[in-house]
Amino acid sequence: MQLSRENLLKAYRTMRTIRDFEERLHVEFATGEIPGFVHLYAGEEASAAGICMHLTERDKLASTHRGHGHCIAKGVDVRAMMSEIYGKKDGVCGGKGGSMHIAEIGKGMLGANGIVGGGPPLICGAALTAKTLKTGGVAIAFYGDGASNQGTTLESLNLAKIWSLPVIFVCEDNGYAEATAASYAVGGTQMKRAEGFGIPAVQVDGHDFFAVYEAAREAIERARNGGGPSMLHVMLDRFYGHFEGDATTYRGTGEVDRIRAGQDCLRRFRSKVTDAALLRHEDLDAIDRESAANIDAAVVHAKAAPLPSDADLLTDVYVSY
Amino acid sequence: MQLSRENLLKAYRTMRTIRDFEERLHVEFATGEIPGFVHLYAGEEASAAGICMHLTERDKLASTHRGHGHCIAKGVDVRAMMSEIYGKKDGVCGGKGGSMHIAEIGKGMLGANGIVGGGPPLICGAALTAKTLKTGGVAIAFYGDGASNQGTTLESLNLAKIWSLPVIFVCEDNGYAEATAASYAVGGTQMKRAEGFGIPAVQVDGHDFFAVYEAAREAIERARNGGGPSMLHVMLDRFYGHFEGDATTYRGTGEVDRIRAGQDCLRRFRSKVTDAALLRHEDLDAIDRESAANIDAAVVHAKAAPLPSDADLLTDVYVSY
Amino acid sequence: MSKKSYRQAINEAIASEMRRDPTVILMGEDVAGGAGAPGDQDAWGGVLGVTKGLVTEFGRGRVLDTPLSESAYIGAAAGAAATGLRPIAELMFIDFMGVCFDQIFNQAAKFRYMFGGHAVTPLVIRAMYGAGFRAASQHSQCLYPIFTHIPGLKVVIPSSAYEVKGLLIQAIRDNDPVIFLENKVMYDQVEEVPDETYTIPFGEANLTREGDDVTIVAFGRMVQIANEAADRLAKQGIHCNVLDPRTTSPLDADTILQCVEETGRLVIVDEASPRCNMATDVSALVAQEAFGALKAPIRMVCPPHTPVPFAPNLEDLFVPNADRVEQAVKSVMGYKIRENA
Amino acid sequence: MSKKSYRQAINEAIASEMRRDPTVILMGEDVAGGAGAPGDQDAWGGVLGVTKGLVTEFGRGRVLDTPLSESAYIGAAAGAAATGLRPIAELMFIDFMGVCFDQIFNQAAKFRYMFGGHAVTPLVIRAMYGAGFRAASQHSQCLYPIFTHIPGLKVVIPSSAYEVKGLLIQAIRDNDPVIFLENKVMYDQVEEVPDETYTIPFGEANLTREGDDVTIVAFGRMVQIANEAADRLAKQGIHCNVLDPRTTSPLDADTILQCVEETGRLVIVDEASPRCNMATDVSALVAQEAFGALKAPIRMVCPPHTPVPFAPNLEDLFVPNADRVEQAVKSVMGYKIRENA
Ligand SMILES: Cc1ncc(C[n+]2csc(CCOP(=O)(O)OP(=O)(O)O)c2C)c(N)n1
Ligand SMILES: Cc1ncc(C[n+]2csc(CCOP(=O)(O)OP(=O)(O)O)c2C)c(N)n1
Ligand SMILES: [Mg+2]
Ligand SMILES: [Mg+2]
Repeated sequence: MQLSRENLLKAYRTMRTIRDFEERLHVEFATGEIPGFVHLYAGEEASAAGICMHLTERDKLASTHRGHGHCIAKGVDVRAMMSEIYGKKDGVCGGKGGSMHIAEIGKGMLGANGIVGGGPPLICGAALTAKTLKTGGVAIAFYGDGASNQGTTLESLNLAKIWSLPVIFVCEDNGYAEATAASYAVGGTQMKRAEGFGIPAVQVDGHDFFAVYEAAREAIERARNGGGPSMLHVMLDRFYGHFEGDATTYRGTGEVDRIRAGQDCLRRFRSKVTDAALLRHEDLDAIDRESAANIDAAVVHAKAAPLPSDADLLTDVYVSY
Repeated sequence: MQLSRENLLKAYRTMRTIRDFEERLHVEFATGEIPGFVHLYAGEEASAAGICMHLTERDKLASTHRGHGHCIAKGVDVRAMMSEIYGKKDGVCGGKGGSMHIAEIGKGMLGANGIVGGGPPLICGAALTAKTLKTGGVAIAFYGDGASNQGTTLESLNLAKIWSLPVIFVCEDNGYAEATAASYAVGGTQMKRAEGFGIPAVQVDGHDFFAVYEAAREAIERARNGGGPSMLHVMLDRFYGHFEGDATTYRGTGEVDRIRAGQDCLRRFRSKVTDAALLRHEDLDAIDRESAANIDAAVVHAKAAPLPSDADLLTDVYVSY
Repeated sequence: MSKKSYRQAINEAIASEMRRDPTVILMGEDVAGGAGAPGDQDAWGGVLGVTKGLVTEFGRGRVLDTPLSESAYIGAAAGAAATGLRPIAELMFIDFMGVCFDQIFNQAAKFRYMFGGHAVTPLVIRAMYGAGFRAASQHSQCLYPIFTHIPGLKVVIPSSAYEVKGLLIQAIRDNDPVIFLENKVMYDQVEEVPDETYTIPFGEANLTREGDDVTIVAFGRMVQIANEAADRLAKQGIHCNVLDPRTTSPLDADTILQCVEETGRLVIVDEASPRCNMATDVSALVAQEAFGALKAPIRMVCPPHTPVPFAPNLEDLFVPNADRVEQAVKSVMGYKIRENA
Repeated sequence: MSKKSYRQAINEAIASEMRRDPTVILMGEDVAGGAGAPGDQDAWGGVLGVTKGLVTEFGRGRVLDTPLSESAYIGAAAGAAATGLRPIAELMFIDFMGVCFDQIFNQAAKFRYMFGGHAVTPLVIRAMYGAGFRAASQHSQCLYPIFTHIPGLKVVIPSSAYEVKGLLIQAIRDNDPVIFLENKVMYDQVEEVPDETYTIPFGEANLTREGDDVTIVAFGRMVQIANEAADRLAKQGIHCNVLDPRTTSPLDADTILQCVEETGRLVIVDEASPRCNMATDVSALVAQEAFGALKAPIRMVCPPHTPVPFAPNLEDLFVPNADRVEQAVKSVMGYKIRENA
């Protein structure tokens, strides 16, 4: 645990912001005011935070349909995200993308993705750019246990290996693809799959920020030093349904309660850092208040923000046509 | 080596027929009379023969662009194949398919395939039919080292595993995908990839009919008994170019000569069975003569056979429309 | 006969065919409610609940949850179809075709021709299509022009709950690969749907409104838009034929041409992207085969050449609506033929 | 200026752009001649030798052999394009798009729109298209109507060696994803091609023959067929405009409409499958926008709605030829307008 006080605060702030963002969306979605599909990342914050702590803007990230956490951890502005989710003109994508397509290329956030398995090929390309132009950057592909069965993902493992690309494949395994259990749908194991392509892999407890942070450090260092791709198999849980509106009756009785009680990455972070006297409860409480206010302001803003104008329908299809 | 004399003769006849078929095509293609792309299987005969010896018509097979050997081993008529390759009306597909699309569904030969990796998903379906209708059949997917990197193939490994389908994945590894070496393009190993999906696998010398035969027996038995999929990683070599017309300058100096001299599956079969006094040279010579005559007749026939009629252009698109 | 939703009508069609024919099987992501999960079995029925209850009735042997591997399972459905089963494979959103298109267009669609007529591939691929669900660029496309373009495929776009039941039963009994597209905005629409089994043949257009002035050809949900426009126009004294071709492949060219011969004016309403779509397909058919009957330009009402936007106001602007159809009809009614033509 | 083959013209275009701009890279199966093989390096240059020599000049860092994983490498090309490179990815046969279409149409094509205009994706996907090579159903398709249907893609179909060089350089410099389709039958065709670098803008049709009677719009290799027919017809006193749109997206609608305004008659020659193809697209454009000028039905010369057959005689029957174009032109010339129209 070699994080500075500043970095510990940053890590907590990131996770707390994600949590608040998602819990608030859960509430707001129920009012019917948010259009479209929304997939919440709550419960999985330690993965996004633990990995993205190591990144700067030269590093690239490809996300999934469950992308809010990755966006926030990669530095996308929360207000611009909220506006986007409400379909507003000042959203980070001008309201044209929505929750499933939040991106901010300038920040190295290459996009949430509505296609499961869509990200890994793209991130191989980002890594190829880094390698070709010698930027020193690495590229992270987040994908789920479900996405680990998609051919695009599997091909990418091989491509990254044989081209020795600076990619870190992060399999966020929350045990479900929609309602289907990973125990049913995933033959073999993620670790052995990585081995199948000659890629080093570690399994890590995704409820533990520090475990993720450490494993990521090693994989990212390897990639930056020309050691090629790695896989992190991150075991974690989602607190909410697959998407908002999912009654989650396929989950076990009390499953989510048990997870929330025992495996909440925020609580575990808090007790770890306060037990070790690295931070005080007050430090964290202050962040809690700050985050709550932030999210609140983002929602107020997003609701009031203007929609795109009619003319926006036709712009941004091509650079020139 | 528990093969009856009859089966030994059959095995040799199959391999010899494939070899003669391919060597003759090599010659005929050079005359310019054969249209389209032709990919020769010469050198790899022990794989098709060793596996298909275990099959009957209830068993299904999906092949590749390099499909002649699989077709012959699965019992497709050589004359109908030759006519097909010449684009003639009495070809097994009426002249509409050609070398890359030879199929005979009634014999369980579900088709050569112009799309690399096209076969494995299809064969999962054939296996599902066998399982659902309890036919007792198994399903074989042949694919190359190149195809082992195609997402369709990798997904199929997983699907077959989690549905416990009676599939045998046969990776025919001749070291090249077109001009690109497997040593460059395949990350990890085929064996470990199988393990990655929880599938048992064995590597086998594809120049040795008996090795293939034995490994296939075990895998097919497992599948027939409800034990699910297996992989055979068959190491072998092609004698000719990727397709006819390929100058094969990417291959090492003397590479093919060395293979032909030391690794010819037909010669190895011959010496094994004659050394062990299971068959006499005369037995095999008789088959050689019979095969040569057969192929000769097939070519003579194909050249003289009529083309499809103009009306055939428009038939067979739909069952009804 | 009773009131049923589009969703129920689909569910009923599948259930009745699965009862009738033991070789009919169903596969897709979560169609069996989420295999391996510790909670309720049959919890889902596909992402929008369409197949709920089927695994309970038919069991996991015939209703199969798949991994997230569209190439493998759509291909498996094709392979199963070619070897004796009649699979219904759910692709969820038709937008996902991009990860498995090869198995559809190079494999299933071409088996019969490539293999000289010796293959029969009774495969149904069901998927949701269309905009209006706030589902953004990757979950809102139509894409039926792409499937229509491919010889060997049949393409069905049912326009109501009654239609969807009869067409789906037909699709399951059909011996060719069928792309069956359900409009996701319509699942909760309710109308009278017979309880018993019935089929609606492919390639026979349905005349949903009759009139002498203008022929409107519309596809899927656009039939409803067209009917709305036609009803409004009728009150203004302009009377339209509204034709629902039901299937884009085969297309009922005869009925379309016959209607245009009668009205001399044609408007086509297509929710698909405007280039090389069904509007262009029907227009070109008519401009070649019934040119002499035409009294006015053929007008197409389509979305713009853009991805589907997320923002609700932009999406509403994107999808053709009754106003635009009404305007198009009026514009062809107002057209004056040039002297020298 | 010197005589060059279509193949050489492509090679030159790539080489000159790679020299000019270090961010241009090339990837595809065997484009670098077969990596890892023990024999000659640079042995192949793609399956038909088009990129031979490039790895020798530019090295394996910029000319990359790929594994047989089209989704991964086409997607990687898109991702590289969005992050600062200008990749040219070779898909070999356009028929293989089915294993990687998602990365093209849902990813690369939509980045810019979905991301609110903040993405730039300068990606070129090169592939062979077309029939006549005896390559059968899975290696002979055109498929450009499918790409044309997708907003966000540009689609180029060069009709000669001169055209291919200028259009490919333009494509490499373009900042949007471009599908660049090379007719495999044309690689050995030779004509005068300048040694220096030049570009041909997208969306500007080329008038290859001039005449007052009929406008023929043709695509790719069909431009040659159309010219052949036009030359024959000229000798018979029928004079045709032949238009090569060069790009199907963007399409030069203005020039097409202008030509039809002049001639009043239109024949379209499209080698793609006949449903929802470019012939229907252009026909519908004209029937909507230049109806008043039309003196005759718009005739389309296309293959039948079947996969591409293998047998040479069937394939020759399948592909449109000059005879069929000639007949179509004559039929529109012979058309008499009905009294009551
Ligand atoms: C290609 C494709 N197939 C199916 C879907 C529908 N879908 C969206 S999310 C999802 C489950 C993804 O599971 P996983 O990868 O484990 O991610 P999680 O939702 O658990 O974060 C599915 C099936 C899709 N968006 N894209
Ligand atoms: C999807 C797809 N990509 C590329 C090709 C072109 N192609 C045909 S065969 C081949 C190499 C196949 O290599 P391998 O699987 O090892 O089989 P082998 O030819 O060695 O028998 C390639 C790249 C194709 N037919 N389909
Ligand atoms: Mg998951
Ligand atoms: Mg090989």
